[in-house]
Amino acid sequence: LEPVKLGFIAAQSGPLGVLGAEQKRGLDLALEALGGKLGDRPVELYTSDSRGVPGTAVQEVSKLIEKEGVDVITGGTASNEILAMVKPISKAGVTLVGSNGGPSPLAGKECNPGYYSVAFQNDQWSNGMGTYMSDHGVKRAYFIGMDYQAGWDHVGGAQSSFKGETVAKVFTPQAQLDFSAELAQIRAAKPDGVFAFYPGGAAIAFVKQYAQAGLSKTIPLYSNAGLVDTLFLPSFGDNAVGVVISSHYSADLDNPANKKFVADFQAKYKRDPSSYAASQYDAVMLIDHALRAVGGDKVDKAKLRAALATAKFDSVRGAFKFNTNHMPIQNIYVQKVERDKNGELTLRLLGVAQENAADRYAQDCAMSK
Amino acid sequence: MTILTLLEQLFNGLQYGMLLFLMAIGVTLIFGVMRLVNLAHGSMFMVGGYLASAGLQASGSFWVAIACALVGSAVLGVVLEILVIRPLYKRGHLDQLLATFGVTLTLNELVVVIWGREPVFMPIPQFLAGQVHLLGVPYPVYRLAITVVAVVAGLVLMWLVARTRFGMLVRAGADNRMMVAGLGVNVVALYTLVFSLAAVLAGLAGMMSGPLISMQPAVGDPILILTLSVVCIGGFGSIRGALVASLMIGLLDTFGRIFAPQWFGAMGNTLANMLVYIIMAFVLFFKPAGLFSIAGKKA
Amino acid sequence: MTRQLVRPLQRTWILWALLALLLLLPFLGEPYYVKLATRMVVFGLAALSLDLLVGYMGLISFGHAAFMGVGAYTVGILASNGVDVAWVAWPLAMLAGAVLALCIGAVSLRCNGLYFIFITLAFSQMVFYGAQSLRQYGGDDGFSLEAPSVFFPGVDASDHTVLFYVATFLLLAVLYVCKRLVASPFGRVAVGVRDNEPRLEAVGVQPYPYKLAMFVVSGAIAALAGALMANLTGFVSPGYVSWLVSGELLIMVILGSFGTLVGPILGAALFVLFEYVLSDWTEHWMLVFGPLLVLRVLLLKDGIYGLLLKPGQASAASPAASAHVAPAANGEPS
Amino acid sequence: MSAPLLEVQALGKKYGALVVTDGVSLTVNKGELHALIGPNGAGKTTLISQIAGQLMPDSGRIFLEGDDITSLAPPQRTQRGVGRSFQITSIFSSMTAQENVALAVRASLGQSFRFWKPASQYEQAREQAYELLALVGLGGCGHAPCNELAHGQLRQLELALALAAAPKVLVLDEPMAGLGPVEAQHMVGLLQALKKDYGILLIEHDMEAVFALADRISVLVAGRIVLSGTADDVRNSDEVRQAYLGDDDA
Amino acid sequence: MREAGDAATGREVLLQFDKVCSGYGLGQVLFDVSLRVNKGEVVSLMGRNGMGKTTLIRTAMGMLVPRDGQVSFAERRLNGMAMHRVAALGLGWVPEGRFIFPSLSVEENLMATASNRRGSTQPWTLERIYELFPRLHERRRNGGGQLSGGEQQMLTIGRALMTNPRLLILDEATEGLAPKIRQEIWQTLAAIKGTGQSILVVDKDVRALARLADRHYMIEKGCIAWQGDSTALLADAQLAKRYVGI
Ligand SMILES: Nc1ncnc2c1ncn2[C@@H]1O[C@H](COP(=O)(O)OP(=O)(O)OP(=O)(O)O)[C@@H](O)[C@H]1O
Ligand SMILES: Nc1ncnc2c1ncn2[C@@H]1O[C@H](COP(=O)(O)OP(=O)(O)OP(=O)(O)O)[C@@H](O)[C@H]1O
Ligand SMILES: [Mg+2]
Ligand SMILES: [Mg+2]
Repeated sequence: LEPVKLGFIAAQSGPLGVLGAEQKRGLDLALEALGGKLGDRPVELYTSDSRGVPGTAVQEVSKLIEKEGVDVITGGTASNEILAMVKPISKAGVTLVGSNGGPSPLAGKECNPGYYSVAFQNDQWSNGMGTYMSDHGVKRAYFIGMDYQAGWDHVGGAQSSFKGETVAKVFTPQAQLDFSAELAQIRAAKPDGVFAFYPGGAAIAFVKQYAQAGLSKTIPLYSNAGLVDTLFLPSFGDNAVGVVISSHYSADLDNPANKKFVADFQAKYKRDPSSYAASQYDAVMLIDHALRAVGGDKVDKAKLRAALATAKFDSVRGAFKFNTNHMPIQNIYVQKVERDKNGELTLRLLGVAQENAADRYAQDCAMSK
Repeated sequence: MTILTLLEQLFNGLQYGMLLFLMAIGVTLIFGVMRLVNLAHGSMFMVGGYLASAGLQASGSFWVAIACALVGSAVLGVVLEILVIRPLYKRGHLDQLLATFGVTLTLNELVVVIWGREPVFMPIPQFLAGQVHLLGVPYPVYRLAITVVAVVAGLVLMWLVARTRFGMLVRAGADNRMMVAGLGVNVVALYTLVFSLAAVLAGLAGMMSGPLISMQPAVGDPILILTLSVVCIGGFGSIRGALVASLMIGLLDTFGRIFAPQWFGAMGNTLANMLVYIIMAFVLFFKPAGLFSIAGKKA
Repeated sequence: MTRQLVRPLQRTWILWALLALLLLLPFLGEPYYVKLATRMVVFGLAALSLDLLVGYMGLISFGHAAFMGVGAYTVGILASNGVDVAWVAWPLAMLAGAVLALCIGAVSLRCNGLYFIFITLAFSQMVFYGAQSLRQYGGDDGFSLEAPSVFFPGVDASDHTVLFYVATFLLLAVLYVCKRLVASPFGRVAVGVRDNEPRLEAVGVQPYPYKLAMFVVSGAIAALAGALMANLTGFVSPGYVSWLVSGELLIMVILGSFGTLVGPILGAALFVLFEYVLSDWTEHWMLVFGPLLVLRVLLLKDGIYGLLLKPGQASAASPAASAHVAPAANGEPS
Repeated sequence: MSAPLLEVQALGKKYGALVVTDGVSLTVNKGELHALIGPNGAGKTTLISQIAGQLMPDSGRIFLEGDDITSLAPPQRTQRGVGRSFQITSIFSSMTAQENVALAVRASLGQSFRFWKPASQYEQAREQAYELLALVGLGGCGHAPCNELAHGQLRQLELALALAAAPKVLVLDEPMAGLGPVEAQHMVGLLQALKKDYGILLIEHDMEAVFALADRISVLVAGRIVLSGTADDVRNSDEVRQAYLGDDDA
Repeated sequence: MREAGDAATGREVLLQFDKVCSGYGLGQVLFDVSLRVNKGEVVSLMGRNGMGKTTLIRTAMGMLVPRDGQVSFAERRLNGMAMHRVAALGLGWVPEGRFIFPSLSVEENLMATASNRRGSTQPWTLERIYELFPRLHERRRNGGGQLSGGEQQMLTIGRALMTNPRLLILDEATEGLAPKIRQEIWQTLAAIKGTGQSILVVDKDVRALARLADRHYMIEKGCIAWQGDSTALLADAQLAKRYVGI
């Protein structure tokens, strides 16, 4: 059997480098678990740094495809770089198996046969959370987020599935790291719950200041894995305790694939895996199964692309399948930040917010018809 | 909005302004004395925060953390001044911008190499945790502490510059460097000291901000841009200008963030994002050399 | 003093040889390198436009990415609305760049020195946030170019060889125009602004219209580079307008030697190359690039292209070197 | 009689508490050289900066051929006919001497805002530039970059730049400063020749030159004109001796 | 090696120029200049505009590095020494063009660089300076930039004295001053001389210099053209005319 050339592209440097590094951990762990083979073929791995910048991502993709001649590409960190990468990848007959994010254009009008999101569609987390909040006694909710595309998506997503009263929906400037003014507004508004979405450093700043302002004691904070994630837990300290989030993955999930994954990850990195590592791990497993299904001596890129849609693999998330728009249909889980018996911060699984959640964009996708 | 909330927002705006002032004062001091634009000031902020966090991790004591941050920033300031900054005094602003930009890139990456990309944690010290009631408004003690530190730092610096021999020399050096040397004072060392002092101020701001925000690589960059805007509005080289502009931005930004979206909807959000820059363009349109330009000196 | 490495004649030959090599690149059959070269050419065009301001007028713009961005957005938005003919879209992009430059310039040019640097930064940040607020165009995420720019039916910018030759042709054409421009009476006045503005006023020239005109020309060229960039990456996003890009453009100009037109183009090529080689080598490439930048400023006063010039030429061309060398220059109050 | 070429009326200027120009009035007629002398810091340079527009006076008016030019910007004053030279040489340092002058000539011919034809191909400007260079004594060094010119030559270039704008009145700030005896002699001759076509306001510390050239001399002390008269008036005034020439006969 | 004391007078040598060449950029201004100032002595340097007087002072202060020859101060070689170290050795400089610090008040101007490095028993203090220049006392709270030219000149002299120099160097201290103020300055200098202060003074006022200084140097085109004492100077009327040009 000829080796398979696997391209991995993710932000290795720049502000999003943290996420890319975690994706890389998932990738490494999956390849190790598979004994360095994909679909029984030896693997030639080509790694690229997208820096989380669309222009660079396109440039690097071109290198992977035209210079290295990869058969399939996995990874993708920022939504905007994925948006930029999909067209050139697809045009070259190659397929992107995305392991983070699923931008709504690519789920709807611009959906593309050359792109699969193994992770989630961007709205899924928040839709789940909105539902959960309504179901758990939040009547008046305050929505707040960063003023940028993902902020609009997540806050909008949560609000659209939330059935109670929206006290306010606030977007704050991007460069802002001090939220005292907004927190004062929240205190004055006295909502039952706050849904917040912030990425990266702003998330930590927001959660910390929320706790420091004494709000965490009176008004529960809801969000999704974009705000608080295993990966960043240590950076929050006690401030994050009590925050409730939704995600497509939890390290507490009780299924064999996940047990093995978590155990391996624990052994290697001494902590729970994050959803970024899990998604990438799944992405590699998916490619492995699809390659196996395709067979043949040489890797047939077109057949591989088709096989990805139906390949059955044991996802660490349990039940998993692709929607017609190549976005996942999966459970959205609710978790809470707590101190475990050892005094370590952990995300405890509370339950399922939404079962077999699909996204609302599939109907706009030409592949669905 | 109730009076109490309004009052709380006023405190917030003042506190934000004072934190900006802590940063701005260093930039404006360096410019006023050495005619140097320093894009590495944001990195000093970052390094201060990281050093404090590292000190805390290593020792568990906040006092060690503070010492680490301040001494570390001072040393870094001295090293940078000697290696990079010194040859830049006689160069144009463009060279200064680029070289200090290079320093920023280097320091940002160095932080990644040493501490990794994950944000580092820094808690509020126990004795500054909790809330106090200020005129009936519940207010985090730590934020109050920041304001106090910034006010004290500002007063100390003003006293230093206005009342001490060191300050006289610094001002004299800004007037005429050669003449100060001609009267027997080691201007080279004086400049190193001033640069290092500015680094300490930035490090102090970084250290104080650590428990509020998260320290991560390049965290100083947006703060630098904001600081430069403040200094520009106030007038490069003017400490008074830095103070006025900091408070102005602190208050306008705080209230702008709240009211602009209420008044203008989504458009208001965009305005809030741009607010500082709009203020800057507005001020510079009417006063092309800032609010308090130092007379007779070209920036 | 920089030592003379090559004689002017040799230098000309070196440049022609480089150009010939560049033009032969697509025949190597390595599409990836063609794209890389196109990137160099596009940034070269942007750096060239910035050199008109920095090198010839002494106006340090820290917001030049705004014009590239507006060019890219114009092409992207037009494509989304069904206008994909390059003959229409690109001139419109340049027009948009020119209009934006006119607005920004009209206000910014009231300021001098540092204030000019930072007010241009402020305006580019406004453009940045403006771009991010365009929800129908993906906000912060940006959006894919619906269709590549079409030159003739069947010939469009999605063919990278075509785009490469088009970009190179445009670069050479603009370089020629700029050469004429800086040698024209207008260009001489520009140098006058850079050298000595009070004197210029005293010989009866009002500098403001000249500065504004140059700002507009420069903005239009940068917008053209943006239009090319949109086609090269097939994507448009506010990232194009980031202050970091403005900084990078300045680095390119300085790296190559400002006030020489050709230098910044070389600087852009080198920058792209550095970025490619270094980031391929280590994820911590900034740790190498940062110090390189510092060293360039401290050691290589006349830039890369300056190395190729004879000492006298280089210093006559660069404003930094023409500053007075009086020993008391740093001391006497002025 | 027609209005004087240049007339300054009760000009006043303060820097903070320091009065630099204190109610100065003077006139310059066509064909006349009016010299302005006075100790360092008396406010001579400040005065002509106000005449040429680089500084705005706090009070008073300035007229050129009877038109009020007080509020005009420097370029407009130059276009109206005020040509000035600077005490501290002020030229375009990265250009050659010829390019310096040609730039100024093109400006006066209204040929500056042109974008395509190379500047060097503007024949009229080129010719005039060469003539002016020859006139001030720089005939041979038109193509030398300015940083290769000697101080004295730069002073001559400074004058050429002032003349290039085709002025009616020349305002010259110490054109002789830094010139060697031969060049100074040449400059005196040149000003003598120029005098009849222009009105000249000359600031100079070189008394020999002033006495040789001036039709009228005004003495400025601490921002005030203390005396205005002929060379002999000045020579014989005790006040001027005291304030400026010194009471020393040694 | 030179002998420590001056052979003729037996006095300690302070400033010594030994065949010094110096200048700016490519141009040379001083040619083989030799000059000496002894302790307790007042020496004048005269010459027309542009002859190199200021250049000589700048070379002494370390602002310019001699291209050839040797500059020394009290046995210490100064060539190439940083300016602040030269000044700290005890050269008190009153530069041409005054250069007070405009953003400092009068008192701060005096205080900022004040020092008493050699632990003089009768150091110059603010009180003594104000005694010398009562005008400065009146204006001690004013900004340096608000002073009149004459006051600025007093301030620069006071400022230099406050460093308690072993040698006071005055470059055109009376330039551009009203005659009355000049008179005052000369009287002051005489008073300072009375305290035993060594002075090197550059000026064009021959009569005043002849009264004040012990020895004189005439400089022409960068060379020392004449030297001698006051009697010799006054004896030859042509001398001043020729070298100072009055
Ligand atoms: N921008 C300014 N701010 C404050 N004072 C100033 C300024 N410019 C000039 N002065 C002061 O105004 C006075 C007059 O200066 P000016 O240059 O006009 O003198 P001048 O007569 O030309 O002297 P010189 O013969 O030395 O050239 C001086 O005392 C000077 O210090
Ligand atoms: N900064 C400088 N750069 C180049 N040349 C200079 C500089 N300063 C002075 N010169 C030149 O050096 C020569 C000597 O000047 P210097 O100032 O020493 O003269 P001076 O005797 O002090 O004259 P004055 O009586 O006018 O003060 C002059 O020809 C002058 O042009
Ligand atoms: Mg003058
Ligand atoms: Mg002198």
